Amino acid sequence: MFGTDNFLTSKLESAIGWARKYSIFQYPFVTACCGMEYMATACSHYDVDRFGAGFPRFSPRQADVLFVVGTISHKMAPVLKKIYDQMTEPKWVVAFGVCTCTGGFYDNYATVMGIDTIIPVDVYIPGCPPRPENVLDGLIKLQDRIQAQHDGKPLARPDPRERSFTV
Amino acid sequence: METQDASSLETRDMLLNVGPSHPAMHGIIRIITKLEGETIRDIDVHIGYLHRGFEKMSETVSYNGVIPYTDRLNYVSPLINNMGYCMAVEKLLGLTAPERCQYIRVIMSEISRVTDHLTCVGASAMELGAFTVFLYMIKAREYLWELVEAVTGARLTISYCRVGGVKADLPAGFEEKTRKAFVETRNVLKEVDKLLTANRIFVDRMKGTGKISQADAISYGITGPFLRATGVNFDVRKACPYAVYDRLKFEVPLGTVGDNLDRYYCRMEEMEISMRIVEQCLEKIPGGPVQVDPETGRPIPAAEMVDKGKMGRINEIAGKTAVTDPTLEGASDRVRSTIGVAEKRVFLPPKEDTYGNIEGLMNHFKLVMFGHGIRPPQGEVYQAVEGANGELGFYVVSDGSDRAYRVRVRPPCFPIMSALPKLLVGEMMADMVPTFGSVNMIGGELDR
Amino acid sequence: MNAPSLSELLKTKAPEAVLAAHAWRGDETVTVSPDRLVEVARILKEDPAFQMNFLMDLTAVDYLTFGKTAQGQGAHANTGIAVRQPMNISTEEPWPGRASAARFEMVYHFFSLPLQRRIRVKVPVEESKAEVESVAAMWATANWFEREVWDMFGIRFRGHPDLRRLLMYPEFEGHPLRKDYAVNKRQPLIGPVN
Amino acid sequence: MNEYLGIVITFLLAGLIGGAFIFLATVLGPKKPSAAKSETFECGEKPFSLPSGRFAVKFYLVGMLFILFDVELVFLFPWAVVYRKLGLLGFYEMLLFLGIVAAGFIYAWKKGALEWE
Repeated sequence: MFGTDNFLTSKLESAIGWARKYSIFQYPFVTACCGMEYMATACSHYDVDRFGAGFPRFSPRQADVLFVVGTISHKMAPVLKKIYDQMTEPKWVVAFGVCTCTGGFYDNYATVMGIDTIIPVDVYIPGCPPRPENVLDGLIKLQDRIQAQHDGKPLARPDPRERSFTV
Repeated sequence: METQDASSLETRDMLLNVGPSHPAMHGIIRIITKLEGETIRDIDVHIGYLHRGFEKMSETVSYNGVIPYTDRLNYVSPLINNMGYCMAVEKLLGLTAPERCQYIRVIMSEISRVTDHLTCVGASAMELGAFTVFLYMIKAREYLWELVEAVTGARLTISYCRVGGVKADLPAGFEEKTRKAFVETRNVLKEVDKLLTANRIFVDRMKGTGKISQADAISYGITGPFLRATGVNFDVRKACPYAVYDRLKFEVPLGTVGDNLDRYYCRMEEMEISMRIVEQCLEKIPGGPVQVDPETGRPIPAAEMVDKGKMGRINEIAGKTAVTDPTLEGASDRVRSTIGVAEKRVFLPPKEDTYGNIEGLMNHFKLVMFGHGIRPPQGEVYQAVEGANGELGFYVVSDGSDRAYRVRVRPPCFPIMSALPKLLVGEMMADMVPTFGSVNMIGGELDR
Repeated sequence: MNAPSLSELLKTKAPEAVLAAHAWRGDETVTVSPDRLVEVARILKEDPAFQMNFLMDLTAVDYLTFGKTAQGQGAHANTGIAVRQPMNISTEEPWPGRASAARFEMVYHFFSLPLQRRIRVKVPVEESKAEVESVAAMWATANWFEREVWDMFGIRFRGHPDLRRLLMYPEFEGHPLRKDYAVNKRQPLIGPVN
Repeated sequence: MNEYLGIVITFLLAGLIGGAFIFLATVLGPKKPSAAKSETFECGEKPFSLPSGRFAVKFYLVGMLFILFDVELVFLFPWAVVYRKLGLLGFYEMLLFLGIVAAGFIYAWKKGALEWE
């Protein structure tokens, strides 16, 4: 923003990182069973609001993080891609549940085998469905990524691996 | 001065997409509405956004391998799907589960029914703005999920039933845990009842919207709380009793008008009745809620010993013998015959035999290895159970091999969704939200 | 139950329409020839002896590889070695078998609320002429069930209000639940074909 | 003069904080416009038609009624602030004003302007 990274900008940059890290506005793209575990994590028992991510925004314009929760089928893939494109920068994607990470045990004609084949993903949360503790751990990893990104050493975003399936 | 009628002004209908990614549409339903001002003139419902090919996948795995897939059909009350599928295959095999196992299945499916209604009423109340009710309901659901986790090991995708029985017996102290959880749940239900039932905004939004007549409901094949809200007395547990439901005394709440408010009353009432059913079962279950091992100096299980050692409490474990309990907790030889059918070609042997002698090992091998497993006779069977949204039917066709030839699920919320045009056309746009909330559409069950 | 079995009753009511009837495992089943389906459905709906006011389920089964699957003869462990079959759990009264050799069979499950009785009607459908009369006029629930069977099996329904795909997306070719459709033959809209 | 100081300070502060947010957002937020991003968001699907054409007159009616009673409310605030000093006269004047507005409200109610159909 203000030219080379001298003391002032780097301090400002990490302050912005800190601000963004603790005020995550999530877009819950909920489709399947992981939604139940998402509800449990968002509600009072495991309370994702302690990490500043308690405020779901159902419009991609106002959301920072796209929580893809539940199986994405081929009929749903264009919708997911369009919503990801319509999100305003800075944006991150969390793959919630094994169906979004690799397609889970629905290896058939109807399921997208992992959403990283269509959109870049920042944090993968395995589990079918993941326990709320896993989700909170994934959220903390995302916050570390956000902070690292603003501290001048961005972690490499895992690009979708070329996965060839033997039919 | 005769005021000009508003409709004569030429206003073109607006096509609006209440699309797949929408908070009130539970994420996977696309309704294209033709709107004239605020009134819905016509709707076109698109489903299939969560079609994951359950029926195709169940033809590629063994009979017991289908059970994890059935958890994810109606993932809000997973145990009812497990029970439905396992009873269908048992009917195909001509076996009936032992007494105690049927009681355990009834207890767990009634607990699942309460969690389903909690989620449904909580979510539809949240969509009407009552976010507190949603938090209370999910808190109550957490108590019940802790109970389910104590019995089955998982909160949501439990895979607790097996063809011929259940995985393991009820844990020690299950009855006290259940009583405590039900006290909490009843408190929450009382609070929510105080919050919602006489709440002017909630009642105004729910009364008179999403109405359906008895004839339409029957013609659309609607069953469950949706049908009972219109006053038709049909509950699979009463009409075609299965498991031990004929020995239990419970009544079935009926509505009168068949609008959203009646469905809300029916669901709140059914939660209370399901809890009473569980309490009845806990008294009637043969062999007591659970055979608690006499607490007389039982050797310390290995896991506890390791923890104590790490915490440095050496004196407690010095000189004690650690025992590695080979049995899956609750599946030891003593209870095996009560929770599973005594057919060795169908139900796994107790772990003592599997680890202990060669016959048990071969029996275990023959049931789990690829290419082996259960081989029922050729035939076809339809078994209906009362799911949370209505009649959940499993139609299993077997061609004598070790894989199901065809497993068809009769999804209870599917006919309700096909009746959506009947519920929504002519109503206001804002009424779509409470109506869709009380339809309790579950994606996994609708699109399979 | 000593009540007259519905399948025998139906045989007397429409003798030439019913090809076979049995009550294996307590499920009363009747196999009806395709061209007489609507007539039998009308009898089931209006006749006071049946009063089947609920069409609970409507689906189809593809009998292409019935009994001919690899596991049917000698099971093959995934190592390809033929393995001795596990003991078959044969029962005293075996399944009476299928009434026709057609590839598809439509399966209708009816339920009568007044009589609290169930009946299953099976209709054989040839692969060459995969078309059946629609019952959507009599039971409104058939509308979506038939659209799903068309989507999954490719059986058309004459007289159906709007026969479109229900679960799959319009660009999808083929009918996935047929036995000759491979499990993971993907046709993605976007993204690689992995 | 100084009794207006308070109002000036509040306006100043409000403008400052509001302006700061807008300024920081424009400066710090990355700008990456793209075709897909500028499309209208309709739950992930291509929108059919932007809401052109004429709207039903009911919307206009409800809009007018809202403005009517909202503006009436604005008059109540200053009155409430100085209510003590005005004494009984001020109270009856406001009662008269409210009576007139209430008459308008009852007329609208009876004419069915509040019913939606």
